[in-house]
Amino acid sequence: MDFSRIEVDDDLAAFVAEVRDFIATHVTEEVHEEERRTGGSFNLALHKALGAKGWILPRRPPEQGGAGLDRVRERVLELEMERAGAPDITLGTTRLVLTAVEKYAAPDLAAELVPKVARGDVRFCLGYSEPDGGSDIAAARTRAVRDGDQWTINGQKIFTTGAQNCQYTFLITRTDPDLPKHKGLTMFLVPLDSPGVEIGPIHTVGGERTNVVYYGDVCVSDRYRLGPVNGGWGVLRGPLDEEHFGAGHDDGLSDLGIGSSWARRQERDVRAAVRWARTARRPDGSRPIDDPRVRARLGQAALDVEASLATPGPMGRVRVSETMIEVAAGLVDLIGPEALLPHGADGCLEDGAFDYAHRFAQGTAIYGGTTEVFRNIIAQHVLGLPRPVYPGSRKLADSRGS
Amino acid sequence: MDFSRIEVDDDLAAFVAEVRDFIATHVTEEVHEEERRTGGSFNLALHKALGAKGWILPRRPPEQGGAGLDRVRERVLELEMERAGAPDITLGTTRLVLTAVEKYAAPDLAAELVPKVARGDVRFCLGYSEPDGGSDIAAARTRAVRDGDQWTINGQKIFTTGAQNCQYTFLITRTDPDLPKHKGLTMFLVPLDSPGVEIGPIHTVGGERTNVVYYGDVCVSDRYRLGPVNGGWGVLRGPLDEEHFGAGHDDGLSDLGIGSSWARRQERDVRAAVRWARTARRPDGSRPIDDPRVRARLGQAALDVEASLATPGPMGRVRVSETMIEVAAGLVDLIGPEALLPHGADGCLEDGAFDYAHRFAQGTAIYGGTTEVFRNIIAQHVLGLPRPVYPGSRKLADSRGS
Amino acid sequence: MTDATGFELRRNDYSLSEDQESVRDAFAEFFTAECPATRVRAAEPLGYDERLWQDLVKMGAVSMGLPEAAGGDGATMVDLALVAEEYGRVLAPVPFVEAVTAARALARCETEQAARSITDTMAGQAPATLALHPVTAGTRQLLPAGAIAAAVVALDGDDLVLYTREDPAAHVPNQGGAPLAWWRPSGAAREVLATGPAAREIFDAALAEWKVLTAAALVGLADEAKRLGAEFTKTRSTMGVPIGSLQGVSHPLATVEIEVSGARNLTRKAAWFREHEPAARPELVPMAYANAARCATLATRVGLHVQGGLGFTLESDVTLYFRRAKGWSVLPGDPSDELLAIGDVLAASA
Amino acid sequence: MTDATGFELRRNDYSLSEDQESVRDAFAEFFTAECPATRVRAAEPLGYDERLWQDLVKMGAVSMGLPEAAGGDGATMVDLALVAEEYGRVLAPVPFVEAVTAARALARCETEQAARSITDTMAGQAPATLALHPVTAGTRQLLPAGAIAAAVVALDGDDLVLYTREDPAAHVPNQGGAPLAWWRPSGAAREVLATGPAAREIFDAALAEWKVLTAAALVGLADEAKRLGAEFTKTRSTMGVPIGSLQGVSHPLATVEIEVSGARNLTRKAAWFREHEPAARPELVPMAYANAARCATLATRVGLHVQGGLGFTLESDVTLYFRRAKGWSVLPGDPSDELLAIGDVLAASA
Repeated sequence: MDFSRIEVDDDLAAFVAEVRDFIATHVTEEVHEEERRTGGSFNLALHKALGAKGWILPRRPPEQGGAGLDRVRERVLELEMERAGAPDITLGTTRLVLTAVEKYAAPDLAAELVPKVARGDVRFCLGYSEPDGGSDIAAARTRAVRDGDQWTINGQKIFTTGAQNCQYTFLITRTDPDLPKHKGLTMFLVPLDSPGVEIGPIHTVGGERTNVVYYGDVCVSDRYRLGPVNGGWGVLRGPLDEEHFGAGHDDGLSDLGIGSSWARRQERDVRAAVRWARTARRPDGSRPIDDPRVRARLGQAALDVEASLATPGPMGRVRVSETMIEVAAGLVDLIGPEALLPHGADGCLEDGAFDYAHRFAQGTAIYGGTTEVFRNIIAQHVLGLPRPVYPGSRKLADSRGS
Repeated sequence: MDFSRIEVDDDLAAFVAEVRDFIATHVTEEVHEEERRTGGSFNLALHKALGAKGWILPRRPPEQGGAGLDRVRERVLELEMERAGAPDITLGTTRLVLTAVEKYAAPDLAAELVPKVARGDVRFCLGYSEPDGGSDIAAARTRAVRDGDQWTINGQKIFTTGAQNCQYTFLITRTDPDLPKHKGLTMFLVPLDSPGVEIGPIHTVGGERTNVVYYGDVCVSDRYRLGPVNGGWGVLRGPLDEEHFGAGHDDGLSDLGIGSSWARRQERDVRAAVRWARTARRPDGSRPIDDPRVRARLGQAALDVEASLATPGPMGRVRVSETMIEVAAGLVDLIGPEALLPHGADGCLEDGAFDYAHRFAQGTAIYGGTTEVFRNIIAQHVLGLPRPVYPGSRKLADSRGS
Repeated sequence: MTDATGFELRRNDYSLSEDQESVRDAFAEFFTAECPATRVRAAEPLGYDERLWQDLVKMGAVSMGLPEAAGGDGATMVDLALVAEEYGRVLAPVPFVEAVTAARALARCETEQAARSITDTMAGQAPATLALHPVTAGTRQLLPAGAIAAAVVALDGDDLVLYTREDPAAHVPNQGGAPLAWWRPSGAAREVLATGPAAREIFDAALAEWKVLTAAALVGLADEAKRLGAEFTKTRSTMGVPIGSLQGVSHPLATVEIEVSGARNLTRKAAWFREHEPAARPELVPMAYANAARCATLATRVGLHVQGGLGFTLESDVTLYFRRAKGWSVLPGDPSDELLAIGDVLAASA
Repeated sequence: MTDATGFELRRNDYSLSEDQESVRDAFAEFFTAECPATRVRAAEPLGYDERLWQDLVKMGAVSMGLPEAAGGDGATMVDLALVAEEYGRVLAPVPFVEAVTAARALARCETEQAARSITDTMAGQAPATLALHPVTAGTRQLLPAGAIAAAVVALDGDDLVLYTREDPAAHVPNQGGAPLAWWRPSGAAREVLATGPAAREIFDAALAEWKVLTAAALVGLADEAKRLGAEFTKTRSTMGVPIGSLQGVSHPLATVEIEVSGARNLTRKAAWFREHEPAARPELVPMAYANAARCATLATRVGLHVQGGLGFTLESDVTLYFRRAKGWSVLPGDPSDELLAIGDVLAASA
C-alpha cells in the first residue's frame, strides 16, 4: 500500500514541462470548440502531433515509433492529457485493438500497421454492437461468408464510435450460424474505405458522436482476418476483458478501473462546485459555502467520487457510472438553473461544466456494457452466484429474432 | 378527491370517548409489557373485551355478534386501536380468514364459527409458507391425503404467526402432486388441538414471535375442507389478494394500502424525533432542531412517510416497507447511540421507539411476500411487462428439491 | 402530519369526480393529438410553440383557473393539477404553469393593469409570467417563460409589481429547452399591484401554486418517461428473452411506477389542501415539489437507461424528458431546499 | 482531492505487502477459529468475552500498534486496519478498537500513569478506553467499552485526562450488543496526561484513529453479512431456480459487493494517509467513516433481506451483524456529520 508522492527530479520536471508545452500548443481552444461541435473525441492535428512525439505508443522504443517513456512518464502524459480534456476516444480504441492485431494478425499486416498506428496515420474503432443486439455481443448476426481468399460481409453495427476518423474497424462477424453461439464468430480488421461500407452519424444527449455502420456485400481479403475462423470470441476476449475488468496493470501507479478518468473529471466538477459555492452570492448576500447544508452536500459528492476511485475492477466500473449520474444530478440541484446553461450561454457557470456533466453521465452506465451486464459479472465471477439460465444463453438459434 | 374533516357531532364524539375509555381500560401498560415480552401481538383479555363489545366484527349487526357500527365509527375504532399500539396481528388474520370460511366452508361449520369468532373464542392464523419454499406459496409440499371422510396431513409450515393463540390454521396443502402446480392444492381449516400438530416458537429481530408448525399424520375431517378438492388456489386468492393489493375499500376513508398502519406508526416516530430535536441539548447548548441540516433531514423523513401513505396498491406496499427501513435507519443516524437504547434501558428515548422501529422495519419488506414479489406483481400487472419464464413456474415437479 | 392531540378524522379519498375525469381526459386528448414529440422538437431551442399556446388558451387552459368574476370558470387547483400532469406528459412547449399562476395572482389584485394583462393572456397574447424570486437590487434572475412573456409579476420589497415591456427578453439556451431569460426590472413599465402583507400573501400563494402545478407536470413527465422505457423493454430481447422480463430491468421500472404513483397522489393531495385548507397542511406543497423533482430525475434516468445505448441518442424521445426533468425542477433553485421548508413546519408544530 | 494547481503525482497502490498479508491472515485465522457466532451470542448482552480478549492481547493485538519505546511493535495504521477488518468480520466481543486507540494515545503522553495503564492493558487487564466526546459539565456520554474499561482517556477543557476507577460502570443494554456505559468524570482518580494544543492534538489523533479502525471493522462486518446472504441464495430455490440466479436478488448483492470493495480500499487509504501524511488528506478519515457506515447499513439490510423470513429470525446470524451495523457506526453520533467535516475541508481548501 503506497500513496506517496513521486519525487520529481529535474529530469522529470523537464518532461512535465514538455508535456504541458505540447498541450498548450495542440490542445487549444479550437480543439475544444471542434469537440463541442462534432463530439467525435478526435482531432487529427493533435493525433498526428502525438504521433510525431512518439506519444501514441509512448512506451515503445523509438524504432517502433514510440518515445521509450518509462511508466511514470507515460502516466504523467495520460494524466495531463486527461486534465486538459484532450479528445481521446479514438486514441483509446486504437490502442485497445492494436494488442489484438499484434497477437492475431498475419505478421506482414501487423508489421505494416504498427508504424502507421504509431505515427497516427492508422486508427481503429470497435465494431461490436448491433442495432438489435443490446449488450449481448456474442449474439452478433453480421455475416461473413468465405469465398476462397475473400470474405463477403453483410450486416450492420451500431455505436462504432470514431468510424468517421478511422481506417479500420475491429469487426465481430458470424461465420457459422450452426455452431453454438460463441463458437461461430470470426474477427476481422475491415478497411473502412471498402466499397459497401456506409457510415451514418448518431448523436447522443451527451454531445458525443457515434455511428451506425452498414456493411453491404463488403469484400474483405482473408489477410484482414484476425485469429482462426470461428475463433473470434477468443480474439475479442482480450480487448473486451480490458473493457470489462480494467487493465489491471499492477504497477502501483495505474487506476483501479477504466472509469477512473471519468471519476477524475467529476472530481474537477466537484472542485468547480466548491468554487461556485465560495463565490456566488445569495439574495441575502451570503455565500452558499457558508451554509452547512451546502458544505455537507459537497462533502457527500466528494466522498462519492473518492469512493468510486477506490473501487476496484468491475465493481469500480459500476460505482463510477452511478456516482457520475448521482453526483452530476446533485450538483445541478445544488446550484439551480444556472447549472443547466450550456457552454457559451449568457451566465453559464464553469464553462458549462455542470450542464455537460449531467448529460454526459448517463452514457457512462451504458458504454462497454450496461451496469446490469457488470452486475451480472460481479454476481457470477466475484460472488460466485449461480448463473441464470436463459433460453438463448447458449445457442444462437434461440436468440434469433432478438 | 376529498380530505376534509369528518364532522364530529355529539353522537360521534360520544363514540370516540367510548373507544378511548375502552382503550384506557384494556390496552394497559401490562398489555404493552406482555407484548414486549412475548411478541405475540395478541392479548387474550383484550381480544375477549373486544368481542364483548362486538368490536371484533364491528360492522356486523348485533345478532351476528357485531356492534352494527357504520364505516366512520369502524374507522375511528381502527385508528384509535392502532394509535394505542394494541396488539392486533391475530385479530387481522382472524378477520382475513373469516371471509374465506364464510364463502367456502360447509354452512354448518360457518354457522358454528362466526359467533365464536365474533365473541373472541375462535381465532385463525395463516398456514402458507414452508421452510424451504420462500415466497412461492403455490409450491406448497405439505401433503393431504384423503381416506373417506378423513384427510391425513403431513408436512411443516413456517411463519404461522399467532398459532399459539389460535384455534384453527388456514392451511394450504398439496392434494395432487401430479397436477400442474396451482391445480393440486386444497385448503383446510385445521384445528390446532389436533393430535400431531406441534407448534415451535420462532422469534424475530423485530421482537415478534411467530412459529414453525409441524403436521405429523394429522387427521382432519373433510368437514374442515374449504372449497373444492384441488381448488385451493381459488380459495386462497381472496385473502392473498387482500394481502398483496390491499383491500381497496373505495369508501373515501380507508387506507390506500395495507402497509398504511405501519406508515402511520412511523409518522409518530418522526414526530417523536421532532420532539427529541426540540428538547435535546448539544454540548454547545444548542438544540438539534436549531440546525438546518437536522430540520432538512426531518423534513425528508416526513416527506417519505407522507409519500408512502399516498402510494396506492402494491406500489404502496413496497414504498411503505422501504420507507420504514430507510427512515428508521435515518432517525437512528440523526439521533445517535441513544436511539439504540431499548425500552427500559437507562436513558432510552421515547420509550425505545427508535430502537424498536429500526429492528421492526426490516420485517415489513418480507411479510406477506417480499418486496421482490411485489415488484414482480407491479412489473407484470401494472406495467404489463413480459412474465419471466422459470423452469418451475408452471410445474410442481421442477420445484422439487427447492 | 395529523394532529397528535385531540381527535381529527379526515376523509382519505383520492378518487376523481366525473367532472375531474372529463377535464383530464379532454386535455389529455388535446395534448396527445396536438403535441407529438415532433412538435416538441420543432419548438426547440426556444421551447415555445405560439400556435399550440393559442389553441390551448382557446380550450380554456388559462381561463378555467380564474374566478368567475375575472371571466373564468373557477376551476380548483386539483383540476389545474390534472391539466398540468397532461401538459407535462407531452412536454408541451407552452408556458402553461407560468401563465396560469401569474394570471391567478393578477386576478387577486384589483388594478386595471392586472385586469388588462389577464385579458391579454386570455386572448392568446404573450402572457404574464411569475418571477420566482423576490427582486434583489443589482442581481438578475432566470425567469421562467421570460423569453416569451410580455409582463412579469414580481415581489419587489413590500410591493407586488407588474412589469410590462415591449419585447420579451433574449432567450438563454438551457438544457431544459425552456424559454428562459435573464431578467431584472429595468426599463419596463412598473405598476404596483398590492403592497404590504397582501403583496407577500399573493406572491406566496402564486409561488405555492407554481410549485404544485410544476410538481404535477413533473409527474406527467415521469410517467411518460417510464412508459417509453417500459414499452422498449417489451419488444427488445437478449439471450432469447424480452429484456423487460429480466428483474434487472423490470424491478427498476417497478420502482419508478412506485414513485410515480405516489408522487401523483401526493401532488393531488397538496393541490386539494392548497385549494380548500391552505393553512392546514402547509408542508404538503414543499413535500409534493421535492418528491416530484426526485421522482422525475429517477424516472427519466431509468427510462433512458433501460433503452441502453439507443436511449442515450438524440433520436430517442426519452432524452427530451431527461433534459426537462432537471430543467423544470430546478427553476426555483435547489429542490432540496423544500426539505428545509418542511422541517421548518415540523419545528414550528406543537 | 488532488491539488488543482502545481504538479503532483502520487502512487496509487492498494496492494498489501507480504508482511501485511501475514498479519491479516494470522488474525483472520485467530478470529475464525476462536470466535464463531456461538461465542458472539454467548457474550450477549454485555458484548465482552474476557478470555477471548486476553487471548487476543496475547497475540499482540494491542502491543503491535504501540511504538517500540512503549514495548510495542510499531505497526502502522494500515496493519491495525487489517486486524480491525477481521475483528469486525466475526463481531468479536472484545474492545479492540477502543483499547488500541486509547493505548496509542497514552503512549503519546509521557506520564507514569499512562505507562502503567498501557502495561495493564498489555497484561490483559481491563483496558483503558476513549471518550469520543469532550467532557461537558453536567452531561454524561455513552462510553464505548465503558462497561468493561478500567480507565478512560478524555479531553476535558484544555487537558487530556486519564480517569481511573475501581469498577467499570453499569452496562447499558443496546441494540449493538456493545459494552456501553453512561459516563461522566465523577468520583474517579484523575490525572492530566497533556495540556493545551498537545492535548487537543493527541485527542484528535485518537478520535481519527478510532474512526479509521471502526470503519475497517464495519467493512469486515459488511463483507461477512454479504457473504452470509450470498451463501443462502446459492442453496435456496424458487420456481425451480436458485434464488441467487435471479437478478432481483443477485443485483442487490452485487451492489453490496461494489460498496464493500470500495469501502475497504477507501478505509485502507485513509489509514495510510493517517499513518504517513495525516495533514495531506484530512478529509479521508471522515470519508472513510461515513462511507463505511453507509456500506454496513446497506450490506446488513441486503444480507438479511435476501434470506427472506429466515433472515429476520433471531436464529439467523445475519441479525447479529444487522444490529451492530448501526450499533457501531453511530457511537460518535450522527455519521453524516462526517459529511460536514469533509465539506469544511473543501471549503478551506485553496
